[in-house]
Amino acid sequence: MNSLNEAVQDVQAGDLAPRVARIGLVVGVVGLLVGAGFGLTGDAHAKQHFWFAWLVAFAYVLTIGMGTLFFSMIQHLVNAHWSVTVRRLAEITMANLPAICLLGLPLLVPLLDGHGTLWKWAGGGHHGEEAAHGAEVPGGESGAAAEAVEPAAQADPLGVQLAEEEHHEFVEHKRPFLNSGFFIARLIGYFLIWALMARFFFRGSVAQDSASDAAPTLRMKKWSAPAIIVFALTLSFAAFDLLMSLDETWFSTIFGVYIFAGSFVACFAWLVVCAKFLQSRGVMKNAVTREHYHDLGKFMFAFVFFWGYIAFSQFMLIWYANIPEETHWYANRITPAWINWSWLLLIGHFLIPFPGLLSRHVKRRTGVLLFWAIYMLVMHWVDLYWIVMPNLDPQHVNFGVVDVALTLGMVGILVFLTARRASGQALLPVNDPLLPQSLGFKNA
Amino acid sequence: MADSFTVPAAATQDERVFPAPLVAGTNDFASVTETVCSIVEAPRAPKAWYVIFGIAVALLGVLGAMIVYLVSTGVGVWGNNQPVAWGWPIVNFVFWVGIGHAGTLISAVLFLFRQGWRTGINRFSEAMTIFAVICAGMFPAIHVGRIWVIWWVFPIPNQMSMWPNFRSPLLWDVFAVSTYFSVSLLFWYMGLVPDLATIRDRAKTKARRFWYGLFSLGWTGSNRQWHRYERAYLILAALATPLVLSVHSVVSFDFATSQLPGWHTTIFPPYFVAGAIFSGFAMVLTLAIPARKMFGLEDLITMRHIENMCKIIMATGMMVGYAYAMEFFMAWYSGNTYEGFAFVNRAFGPYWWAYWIMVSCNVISPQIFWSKKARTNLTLVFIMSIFVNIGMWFERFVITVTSLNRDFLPSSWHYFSPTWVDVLTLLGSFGLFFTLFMLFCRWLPQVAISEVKNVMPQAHPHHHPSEGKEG
Amino acid sequence: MCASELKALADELRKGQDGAYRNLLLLDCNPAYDLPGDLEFVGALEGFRGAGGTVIHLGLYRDETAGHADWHLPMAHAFETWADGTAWDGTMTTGQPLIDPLYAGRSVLEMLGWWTKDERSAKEQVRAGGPADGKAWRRALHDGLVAGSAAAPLQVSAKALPAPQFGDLSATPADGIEVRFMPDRHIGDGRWANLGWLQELPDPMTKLTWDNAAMMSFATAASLGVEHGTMVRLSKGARSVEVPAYLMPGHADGCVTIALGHGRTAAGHVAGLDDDEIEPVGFDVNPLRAHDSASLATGVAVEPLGKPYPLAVTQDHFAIDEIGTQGREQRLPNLVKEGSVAEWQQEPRFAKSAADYWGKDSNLWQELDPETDDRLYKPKHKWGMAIDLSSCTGCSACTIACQAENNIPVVGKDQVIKGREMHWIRMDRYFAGDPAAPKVMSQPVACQHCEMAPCEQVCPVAATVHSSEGLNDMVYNRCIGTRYCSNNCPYKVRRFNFFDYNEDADQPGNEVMKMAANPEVTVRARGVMEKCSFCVQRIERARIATRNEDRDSRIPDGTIETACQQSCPTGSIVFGDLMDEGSQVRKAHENPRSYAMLAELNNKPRNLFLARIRNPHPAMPAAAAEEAVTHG
Amino acid sequence: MEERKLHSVMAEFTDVNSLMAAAERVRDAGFRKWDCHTPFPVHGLDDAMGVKMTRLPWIVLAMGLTGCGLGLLLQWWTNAYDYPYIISGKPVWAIPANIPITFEVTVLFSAFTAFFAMWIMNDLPRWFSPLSRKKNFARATDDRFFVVIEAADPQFDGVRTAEFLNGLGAASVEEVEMPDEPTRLPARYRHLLFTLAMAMLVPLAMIYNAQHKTSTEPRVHLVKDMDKQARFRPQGETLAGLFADGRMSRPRIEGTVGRGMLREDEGLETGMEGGEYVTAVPSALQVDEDFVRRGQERFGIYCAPCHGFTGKGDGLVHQRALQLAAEGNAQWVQPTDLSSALVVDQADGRLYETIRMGRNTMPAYASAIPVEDRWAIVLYVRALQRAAAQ
Repeated sequence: MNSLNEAVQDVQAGDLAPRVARIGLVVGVVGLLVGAGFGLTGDAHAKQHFWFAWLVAFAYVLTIGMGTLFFSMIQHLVNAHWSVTVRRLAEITMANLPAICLLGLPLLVPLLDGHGTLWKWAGGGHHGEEAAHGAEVPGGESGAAAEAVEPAAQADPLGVQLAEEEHHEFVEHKRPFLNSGFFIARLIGYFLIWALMARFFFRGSVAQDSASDAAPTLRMKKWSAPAIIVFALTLSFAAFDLLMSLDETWFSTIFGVYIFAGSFVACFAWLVVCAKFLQSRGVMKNAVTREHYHDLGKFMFAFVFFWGYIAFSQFMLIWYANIPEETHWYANRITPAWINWSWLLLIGHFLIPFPGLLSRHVKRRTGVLLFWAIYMLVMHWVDLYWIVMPNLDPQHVNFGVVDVALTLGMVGILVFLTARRASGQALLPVNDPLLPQSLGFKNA
Repeated sequence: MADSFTVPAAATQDERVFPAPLVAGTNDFASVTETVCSIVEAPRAPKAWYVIFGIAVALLGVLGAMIVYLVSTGVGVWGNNQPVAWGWPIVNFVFWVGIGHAGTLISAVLFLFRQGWRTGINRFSEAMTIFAVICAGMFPAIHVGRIWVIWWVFPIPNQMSMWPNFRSPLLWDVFAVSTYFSVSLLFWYMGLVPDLATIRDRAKTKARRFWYGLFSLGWTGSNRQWHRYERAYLILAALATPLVLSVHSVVSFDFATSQLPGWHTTIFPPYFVAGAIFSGFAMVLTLAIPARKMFGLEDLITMRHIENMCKIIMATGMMVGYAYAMEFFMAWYSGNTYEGFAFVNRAFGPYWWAYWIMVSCNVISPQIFWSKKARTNLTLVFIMSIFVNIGMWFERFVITVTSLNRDFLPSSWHYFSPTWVDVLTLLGSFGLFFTLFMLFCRWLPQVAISEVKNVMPQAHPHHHPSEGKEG
Repeated sequence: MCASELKALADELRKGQDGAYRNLLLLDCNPAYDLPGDLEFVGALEGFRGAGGTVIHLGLYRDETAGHADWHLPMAHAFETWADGTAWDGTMTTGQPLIDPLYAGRSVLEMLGWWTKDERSAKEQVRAGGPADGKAWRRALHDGLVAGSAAAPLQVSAKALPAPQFGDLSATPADGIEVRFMPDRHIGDGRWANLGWLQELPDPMTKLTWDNAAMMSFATAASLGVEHGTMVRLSKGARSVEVPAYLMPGHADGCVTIALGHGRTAAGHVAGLDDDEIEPVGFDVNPLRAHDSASLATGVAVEPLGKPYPLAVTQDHFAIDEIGTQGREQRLPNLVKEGSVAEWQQEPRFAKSAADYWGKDSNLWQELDPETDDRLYKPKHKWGMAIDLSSCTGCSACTIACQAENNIPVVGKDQVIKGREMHWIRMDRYFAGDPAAPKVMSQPVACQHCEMAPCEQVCPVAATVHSSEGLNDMVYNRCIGTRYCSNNCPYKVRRFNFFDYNEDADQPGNEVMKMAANPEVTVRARGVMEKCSFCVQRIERARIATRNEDRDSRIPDGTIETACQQSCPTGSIVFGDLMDEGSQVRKAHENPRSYAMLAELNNKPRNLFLARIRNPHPAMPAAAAEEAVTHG
Repeated sequence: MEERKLHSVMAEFTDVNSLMAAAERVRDAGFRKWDCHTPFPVHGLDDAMGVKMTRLPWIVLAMGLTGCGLGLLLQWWTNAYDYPYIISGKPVWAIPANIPITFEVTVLFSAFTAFFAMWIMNDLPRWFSPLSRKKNFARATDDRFFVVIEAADPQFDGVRTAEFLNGLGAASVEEVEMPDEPTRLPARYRHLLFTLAMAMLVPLAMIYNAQHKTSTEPRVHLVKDMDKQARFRPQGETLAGLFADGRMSRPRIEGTVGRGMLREDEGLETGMEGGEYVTAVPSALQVDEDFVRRGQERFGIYCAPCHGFTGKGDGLVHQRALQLAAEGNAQWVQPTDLSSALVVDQADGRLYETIRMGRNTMPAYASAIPVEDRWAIVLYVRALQRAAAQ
């Protein structure tokens, strides 16, 4: 058991944690303030952009959190031992989900301002008349409707009118689901559920540290299965609500899986970054070995592929059937303005990392792996930006300070929360029954 | 709080977190070899074998007769019509090809995930895969109107001096299924070689020496060869995993690329893959439970194997259920008249019974596996596995027929009902499947001997008590 | 002959020897089958023969009457003979043979000449009736009539009669059910019963093929306890017939309508022939008729027998359940677009949907444009079609014309029941609203020749590809029969040869059947898909003719008429070149009423419909209901 | 018996641990040509033996990329380059639709490479191994572990090596003699395989050959499909008995007049009025320059080949005929010189009739040239005559 004893020597962040927390907090606050300063002081367009950017940033930290939550649950479910050494890092991250969710609450402002600033369907509230011609809002419903029509045809007022009527019909059809009240209720529902799950698995894992038998682990294993079912449903519907309904006429059954794939990639990248950072600061030196990085790398690779698979399935099927009610979503993303961003996503999120992570040498060279981890974290953000922003304006990419500032801000907050939680906390489930194998395990 | 921790050893010793050993009973290498090889070497197979084999061959005959009748008369002998241009043949195709996925999944994916318990059942399921894919491949072939020119789908010069249309999902299918078949075959055979060598080395008769010798390629277990062998095996596994995904995804594209409500939905690819794994594992159970009894393999295919499979069935069943739910929700959410109708019609239209058979077999019945009691009750598991097979057949029926029978224009709506030829052909395909499978059971090692040895504690130098457990 | 004369004749015949007649000539008629049952004409004939009389029958078929004649003489078909006639105004009309008699038949004219010792051939007799001058005669033959040969009108005077008084028409007759006999819409009184084309042509309203049925309203059926598709016995006095019931939306209560002409026992191999044990098609209801009211039988007792009977209908194959009905009602307004005059006046483009304005922007690829893509030669034409629902009456002439032009096989009742009829253009008939007084819509649907046809891309062997002129070509001998295209066709206009439907023609002695096939069109083999080709053979014929004249000129508008267009009595179908600004079809496509069916799928059909405008006479009771439905 | 040449020395071990230990020692002793034989891959043995990581993955990667490229190339070449056709308005090179097959081909190539390259690098299949001469070596595939040092190894020394192995705690050590039969496949099998391979090439060769030669034989019909159709063809023959003349196209009935077949203007149609040739182009036709040009064009198409563009009767056919005649194998009468007095004196109707019915060796052109064009030609002939007269 000497490997074990060595391993548990340096599993505490010590005074590192507060330092990081402090930096995180500063970055967070500054980021959010700068974002707000640039966003909220501007004109209507700037304000609207601010909220879209906020959504991107929020979705970014949220998906990382959700990824880590899923990670820790699945490890319990399949009784995996390789991952024990890094599981605590995931747990510490996911434990912040309640706080992360709070970052989502400001989104109620654009939801309830009655102009459909962020979610167009919320514009004009329940009396659909406004909704039909709520054109005063940039990119309001009618604007969106008009996009469905070819410019040439827009010359014909009847074309636009019919498009608007049809669009209005769709929105009215969805009112029972897409209305502010129910929407808020759902959001709160998701947030509570996630908070509870995170809390349960975090508490359980910590409890194990000082337990005299494996009871806590077994309890978590028992509950992981049902928890994952709830997770799948909530994540999917959260994805529909927060992101898909930005384009209220578009729908895709695979969308939830798509978001999941992205967040799981981000999760592995995040874990690599954390572990690497801690080790560089002399923490968990003996716990996380090359073998563990190799596995994290493998999973990152696997899910980069999975993401590609899901993304391709969604695109190809819509491309092939070519039904406008679906294609317009992609049409908005291959406009002259956005086409490059789409290429960036395809190449950056799949074509480059796929061969990049293919070789085992890469995965076993932790320095290189760290690069890919950071790279994938960036690409995950690109992905979310690509999902959200074209709904604001298909014809222009207004990438700017606000986007960066808000995202940095939220990440800063996430780091702050994580680091604070890490302090005075074992970064390794020191008493996990499977820890010995985990430490001793080798890749074939 | 202290900077270092002392570990109360109790938790790490808590046996409850460690699953049962993969090889039950008191077995050593020799006894494992004996258990598996004795089946092949036995002068006579168990009685049950002859009975099943007899029935299977009879059904195979029926299949032959049906095909002759079909080809000589025309596709009209089936129930297919306007608008249901694809009837049972395609349903059967998807059904079989789905079953054909567990094999490679168990071999490859579980291998990549280092699931040691795969070793007990992978040979089984790989064999099953190959035979299922043979059955599957047969259906698209015989279902075309002019079977004698079906070779036009291959990109080889033909009398039309034209090339096939690579934009067609059916053509993707041709490539996907044939690739899948060949790769699975290689994978299977590669795993067989060391075991064939074992049989060769135990062989008493000259003929056996010759034939098993021939196919074991002169394998002597040299470690320098093992080294490359394992690398190649890993690579094949790594290739086969995305292949499994792709194959059934491509099958799903056959449907999902069209504009037909109930076919065109983006979740089809992962949904089909989950369904395939689901049905595949069910079929493995259907085969493994009687087989382990018939051939006394209880020590190698343990309750732990069975339990794990039950769990996977439950998990994939849930994924399938998730897909059903998403489809239904989106059908409403989309606000598309036709889409919405397609699903309401599935559940409450003329084919409501098919739909509810599907749901109850695929989503509801596996829920029973939450209880360990159920998972360890062989009879129950066996029955459940059959339910799942039925359910998955009906899933394909629901997708294919109920979507087609009421599509866009009400004027062309028509009820589809199969003919006796449809039914006998399906039965016949089971005949083909079981004939091959029975032959496999009799003449080839049903369990991967060398791989099982590999996961036995004895196989690990200075082995730690908890080594050789799954991870 | 009027009813009383027929009666007299029958009675006379029964007298036999003592009667006035020795020989009976039955020329081109089939009284043994189609006379009202109460005359018992067969009995009369047999009586006459028994008493030493001789019956001679001249007819195209050895039909029921021939069976009771001493002599049956093969008659030449009208297309095989010289003939003349007199139009309603006395104008002389001429008929010429297209071909020598296939079966050495003789025309009525020839026979009468022969019996009257007239040595002249039919041709000479006809010629004799015509103008002496050669030129004038040729002109007469060419025009089919002798101009100016009309009789001079007479001066007559008439005195006005008091207007007839009708009771309450809606009241249902007290004494039992009223049965209305009508000639079948396709095989008439049965004389065309042996033509498979007509037997398989769906009735415009019932969509029934290969049968006749007792049509009645839902209310009447309910009151009688009759189920759709089950046998009923209609009996009046001693005479009774058994027929399947067909519940017909909008049928008047208290009465039953049955088509005549079915249930032939000696019609031929298609419609029934006892001698060769070929079951009769449909049911003979003549026994129920009475000579003095041949088209109406009152006080008929209707008795449900409950025995189910398979009716081969091409639509609503199986009872449409609640969900189905809702689904249909929900989507009908998008498929068959209709508007009232008011709507039309208010917005002539009322039929348009947002989808009609979608353009290339909604595609995710650079649309392949034959006119600019240099990999494919640039077309001179863009073929298109338009169908005006306002003028379409649903008569189904297009269907049969297409069948004749394009060698479309007849598949038979059992195949129709399976839903395998082969018609390339079908007449969709929908009932909307209250089944008691529904609104009827009919819509001819052929291949829409979508520019982005969902059927093409899925064919693994490229057996259906797009011509650069916009035809959705079906390459028969490339097709391997995966039927994938049919699945993906939203209009379900593709037809599959489930069997070899032409094998009969290869049977020894059947070679003459091959004469029915259009030499310019492939006769499809078993296992291949087929569908409307916009009569590509006619396009090519026109192209060749034009090219012969001048290689570079375009085919002028109107040169090409598709078979359906040619046969449409109301001219609702126009076909032509959309690239030609002046063309009919171009005008039709630009008509504000034009719309594409299922445009929301972005398939870009080349075949547009012109929305129907309903304008019922305000005095008609239907009018109110119409409005209700249209705005409902 | 005389001492056989040694192939190797073989040591048997009963469990993994002792094998590992032994392997490490042998490795450290610096042997090269030696190996362990185990019933299953023993983890860690590679390091113990000092086996280097195989290059197999790189080979597979290379072939995979090849497959990827070929897959894409195949689809591009067939659908977008060699034989493009319009399908649903989709681009002829529809890349999203090509991904699945590209992927499959990639996997196919990689998998086959991984499989076959592995056997080749292991230099298997092997017909026979000297070790298998040893009875208990059979347990190498069952439950025993063997260390084999080959005689070919430079450090090998029969006895000492055997002792060395004994020293490693082997259960038993045996010497393996060099076999008297070769380890490769016996000749008879090799020949058999070769013949089979050749035989398999034959049908391919035949197909290839058939593709590149033309044949007068009709295609072999396994299934008739649409090569034979149930319809009459314009020039076809009926089976015996249906029609006396056996022609599928039926002749028009004497005396009937079809639509558009009314020929009222006798002169225009036949060139004769009441038995007399008409002497001028019928008044029904409007004679203008276009009309004459039309005549010139049609003359060039139908008449010039024999009569020549000037009507002198010296067309290409005539010249060719003279060549043949010179070779003495043709009878030939020169076509009439249209500007000869004979023709000049003929009435227009007569010329017209000649075109319509033919005369002497000249065939009838009625079927080829419509009425109007015939008159146009007549007019042009007159023009030629006038030109010739000047």
